[in-house]
Amino acid sequence: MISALWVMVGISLLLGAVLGYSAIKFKVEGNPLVEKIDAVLPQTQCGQCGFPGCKPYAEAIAKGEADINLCPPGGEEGIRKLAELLGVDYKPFGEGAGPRAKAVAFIDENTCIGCTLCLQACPVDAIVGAAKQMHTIIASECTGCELCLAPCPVDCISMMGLPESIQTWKWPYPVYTLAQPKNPTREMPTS
Amino acid sequence: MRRLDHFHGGIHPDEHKLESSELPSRIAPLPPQLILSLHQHIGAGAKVQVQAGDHVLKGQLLASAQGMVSAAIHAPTSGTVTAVRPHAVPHPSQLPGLCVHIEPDGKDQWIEHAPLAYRAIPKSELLAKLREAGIVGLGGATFPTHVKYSLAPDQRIQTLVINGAECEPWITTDDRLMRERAAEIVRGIEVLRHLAAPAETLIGIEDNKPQAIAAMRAACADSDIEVVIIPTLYPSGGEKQLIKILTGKEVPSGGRPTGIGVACSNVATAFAIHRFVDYGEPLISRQMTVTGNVRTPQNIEVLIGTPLQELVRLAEPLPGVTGYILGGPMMGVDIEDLRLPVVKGSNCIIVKSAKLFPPAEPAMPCIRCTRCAAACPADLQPQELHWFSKARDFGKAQEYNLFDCIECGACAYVCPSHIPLVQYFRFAKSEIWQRERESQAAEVARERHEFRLARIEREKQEKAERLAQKEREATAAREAITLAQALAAKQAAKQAADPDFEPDNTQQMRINAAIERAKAQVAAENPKNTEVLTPQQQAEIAEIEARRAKLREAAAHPGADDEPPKHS
Amino acid sequence: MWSSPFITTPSSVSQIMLRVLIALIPGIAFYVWYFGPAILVSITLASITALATEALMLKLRNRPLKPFLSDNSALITAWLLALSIPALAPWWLVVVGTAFGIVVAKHLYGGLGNNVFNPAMVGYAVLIISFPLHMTHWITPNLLGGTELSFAGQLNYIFYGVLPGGMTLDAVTMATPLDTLKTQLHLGLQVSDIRDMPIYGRLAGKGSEMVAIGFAIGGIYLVFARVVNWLIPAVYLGTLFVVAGIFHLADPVHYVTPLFHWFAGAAMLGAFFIFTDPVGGSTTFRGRIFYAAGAALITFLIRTFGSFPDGVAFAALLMNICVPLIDIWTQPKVFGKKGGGK
Amino acid sequence: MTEYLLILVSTVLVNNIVLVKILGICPFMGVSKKLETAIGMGAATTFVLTLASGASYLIQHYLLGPDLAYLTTLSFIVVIAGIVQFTEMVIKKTSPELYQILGIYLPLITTNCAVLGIPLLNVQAKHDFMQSLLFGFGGAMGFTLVMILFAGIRERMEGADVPGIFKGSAIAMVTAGLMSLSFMGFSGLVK
Repeated sequence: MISALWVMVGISLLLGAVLGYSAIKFKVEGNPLVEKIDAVLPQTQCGQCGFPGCKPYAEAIAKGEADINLCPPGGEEGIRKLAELLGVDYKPFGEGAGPRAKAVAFIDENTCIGCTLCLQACPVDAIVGAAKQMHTIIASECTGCELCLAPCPVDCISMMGLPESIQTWKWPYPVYTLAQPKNPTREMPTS
Repeated sequence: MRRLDHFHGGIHPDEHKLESSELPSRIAPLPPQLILSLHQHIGAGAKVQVQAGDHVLKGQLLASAQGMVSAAIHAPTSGTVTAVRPHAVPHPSQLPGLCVHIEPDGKDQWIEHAPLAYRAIPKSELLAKLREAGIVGLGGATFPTHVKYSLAPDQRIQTLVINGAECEPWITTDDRLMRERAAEIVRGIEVLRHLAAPAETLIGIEDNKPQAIAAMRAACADSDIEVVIIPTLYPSGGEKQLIKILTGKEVPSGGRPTGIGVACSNVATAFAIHRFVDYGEPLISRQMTVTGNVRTPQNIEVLIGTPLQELVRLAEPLPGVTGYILGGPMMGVDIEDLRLPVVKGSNCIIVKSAKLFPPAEPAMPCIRCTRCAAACPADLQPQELHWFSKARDFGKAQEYNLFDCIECGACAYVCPSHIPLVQYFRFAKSEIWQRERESQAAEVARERHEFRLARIEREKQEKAERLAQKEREATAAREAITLAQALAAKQAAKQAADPDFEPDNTQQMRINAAIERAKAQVAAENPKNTEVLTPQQQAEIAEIEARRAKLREAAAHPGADDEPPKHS
Repeated sequence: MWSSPFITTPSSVSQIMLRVLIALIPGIAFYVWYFGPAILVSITLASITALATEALMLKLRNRPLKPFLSDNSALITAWLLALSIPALAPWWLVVVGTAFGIVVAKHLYGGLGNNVFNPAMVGYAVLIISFPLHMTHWITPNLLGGTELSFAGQLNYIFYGVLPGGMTLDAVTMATPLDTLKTQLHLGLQVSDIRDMPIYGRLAGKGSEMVAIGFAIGGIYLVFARVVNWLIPAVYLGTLFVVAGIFHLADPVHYVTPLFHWFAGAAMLGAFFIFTDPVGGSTTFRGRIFYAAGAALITFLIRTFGSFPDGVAFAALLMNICVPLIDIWTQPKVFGKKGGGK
Repeated sequence: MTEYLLILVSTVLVNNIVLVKILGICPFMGVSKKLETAIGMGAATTFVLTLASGASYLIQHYLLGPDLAYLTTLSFIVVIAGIVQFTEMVIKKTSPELYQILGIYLPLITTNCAVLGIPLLNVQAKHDFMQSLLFGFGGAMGFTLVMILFAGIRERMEGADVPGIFKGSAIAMVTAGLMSLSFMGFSGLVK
């Protein structure tokens, strides 16, 4: 009985010493994963995920505090990329949380009173203007986060879809008549 | 006899060249309208230099090159610019692009032009002239010629390859051009030889064009240009493939031929250069094959900007037309609208019929038979690329060298499952490009967001500092006031002592000064967030400001314009 | 939106598969000639089962029936399976094997072109592991002059499991030449003694060697018609020859000649019809060399040292497992990335 | 020498720990979605298993002996847990992505039945030190081999038109079954 105790204590002590030493030797500083996650996120800084910006969301994901399906602007592709990066299963968007078509904000120049509230809301400084002057949105910098819509006291900001142009046109996915189900409702893809 | 190399794969589709190659080419009559796309070549679009209502002469500059990879566009005939507005252009999407619309006046009056003594001017100047003359590669890719021949100081061209292979079925423009204009082509080649100074010049022609070979041989008889006969095999006319056949060198993936000491131009390009240096004519016309389901398939010299319907009408379409292909059957674009204009890169229009071009059979799943891999001239594995593109696994597709695909169509041609492989690859490529754009935008957004956070932080600090400053000032002021009061008490004592003393209105002056300061501040109020704008954006903003100023004015003088201002 | 190219070759999947079926006919003809028409019954049974399960699965998966039923791929599975199992196997064995192959190995993976494993070989492996006894009912070739089972008798046995009065199963069936070889070697006999037994012919087993020649004829047609790639049969047979040859030269008492390996069992069928199945096979040049050489090695190992009489089916399945990795690691260099060109 | 070779062939192919002995299914199913992960997992398990086989032999032979045989399982678990902890620290330091991707499966090597199973089998088979090491190493190589092969298949199946209800784990289980079926072909190679 005593020898059994000694054996177990001995093993524990030895392992404890080894682990203790390696804990010091292989100490890891910071979490390099956050940068990688942040690089996948679309940087709209819209806060639709419930975090104040893309970086905080990335930090939350890295810590395992947030799900990967909370970013509508990233689209399903974004979830897929996150799933791949983190080695977890793809997860569809929750009810009504899907992505919307890409759009940019547009300020109705007639209605704008120049209150600067939208300037303060814009996370990427894509609105130009000054107090008492009408504001303009730099369309090429606008991420379509819609954060400027709510603060506007006169509702002069609207979202405008981007028209397709020769530069942004994409070849469509080929129609693959035979391999597709005849009646797609019967077989719903699960992922 | 030169030892020829070969590339991997290749196919032998039915040639269908005899239909159009036997008639002499003719010149198309002046069309009632010309539509010139501003985006005719690879690289940045041209910058329009005319307005609606302008009268232009034949050869007059319509749009100038902007940026490095770009070329100018000229009026193909004299007439009036009726509009500068979007019109459907020959692009797979057939979406509208900005076009200059010209109504010919029928006089076909040339602008002043003169031959160019190109040997007398520096090469850089000659290149600039080619750029101004809008000379681009006419083989299909429309790469601006001046860019191709702008060599780095350490670059030496060993071989100049002139492409007369014309491997796509149905097309015979180069064949016809070589038969009819061999001497002129050689004159153009001489200009290219002057630019590239190659050790050898080779003209590669497929062996299914014996008359063209004979004509070119005769024209090159007293020069050291060599006409090389290559076996007929699609896609021998691909730039990289032809270079491999003739020189045995492989253009590195993602690189240009000049990197391995080879320059390559099409015979039609050489002809266009000849027209420019010997007559001073910019690139305003080209040869096109009209063939397929028409009574007289033939080659036509046509002005750039001619609507395609004019061409098809000249060849008299037969009944049973099911559509049109702009370009060859292997790499062309399926179009329905014949109002599309001819661009510099157009080489052929094929009228389809159900017999000549039966509709695509439904695609079966890929059985990995690798007939596509055996046919691929780029040594790719199309079955893998298809597998990944189909599953939208674009990262994998890129890993398997999707971007080395030249979209020649050989894989889809041989596929027993009739899978539209090329479309899968184009789909995957455009998705990847879009992702690239999005990630670039995200990068910019991240930077701007971080800049904003830094700015807010800085402003907060500044505000804190200002507060501290004010606090200090206030303390100082309080002290000053105490001092002043003491002083005033003293003065009062003095005044009491001396009745002639006049008190200064320091208080009043201070108030005035403060008002002045505030006014200055208001006047100097500038728009925020303008630190990182490009000049273009600033110009846009200025435009909007101008519009607003106008609006304000209109608002200030109601009644001047009853209509409320409209916004797009 | 219709993308270029706008012209294609007239070949089709169905036509390719049809040629494979045609190429199997010489082998089947020899089979019927030497072993009687029972094999035609199993082929028919297997074909009906294959088409029926294929149709059922397509229906369940909500896919169009006509193009997939007419692509002939299910028939190839059926024929290969029927040819791999004894002709006198009870009817339900054929049905179970074919159905398992089509349902599990083919349609659960997404049907034509998506399967990882060769469906016919999966069917075979399931049968030989689950019903080893029934998989030994190989008909004795009529060359041996023993009692011959009439066609009616064969049918009766296949469907009802009864033999004509006075006949025992042992009288009309026998172990395969490969199986006999293994058993006799185990009993301590020498190769030369075993080869003198009446069931062996000039190359391998009497009758069965002719069937193998029939498959080889069909296979050579496939190679010349460019339906299958020449590399896989060549490397497979070559490796098998070399490996068997080395062992035979080193110890002719215990190891048979390489020609015996070629013409015994399913080696020829495998070389031209099973390993050349494009869906589960490697697609790169170097990959095909590894694939075929690996298959030959496994065939030889299992035949010589393993506990199953033939190794072709397991070699096919094991190499199917390796194919994705082989393909990943043998991707050819693309144009312009070959390091300076040739 | 032949004996050692036979042990290797036997453990890698004939008595493959995953496909024939059906041990270690949890990481086999869990981390075989991507080839790189599978290789990482295989390497980590190989490391742990070889060390554990050696260490457990030493413990069994020199520390426990026949008197304390009842401590075998207990002490093995402790040793394995220690080695896994150590491996985890090393991987976290050297490859954060692999650490993230392996996720829960890395500490779970502790409870990987293969890792405990092989030392116990070693004891059962009365292997000497060299044999134990080889048995552990061979078993781990067999594990790694089928992990990698399986990952290759699963990567390819990503693009397959698998029926909806069979997507994901279901078809992976079917594949594992068919792989096991194929590996039965090796039976009898080594007696």
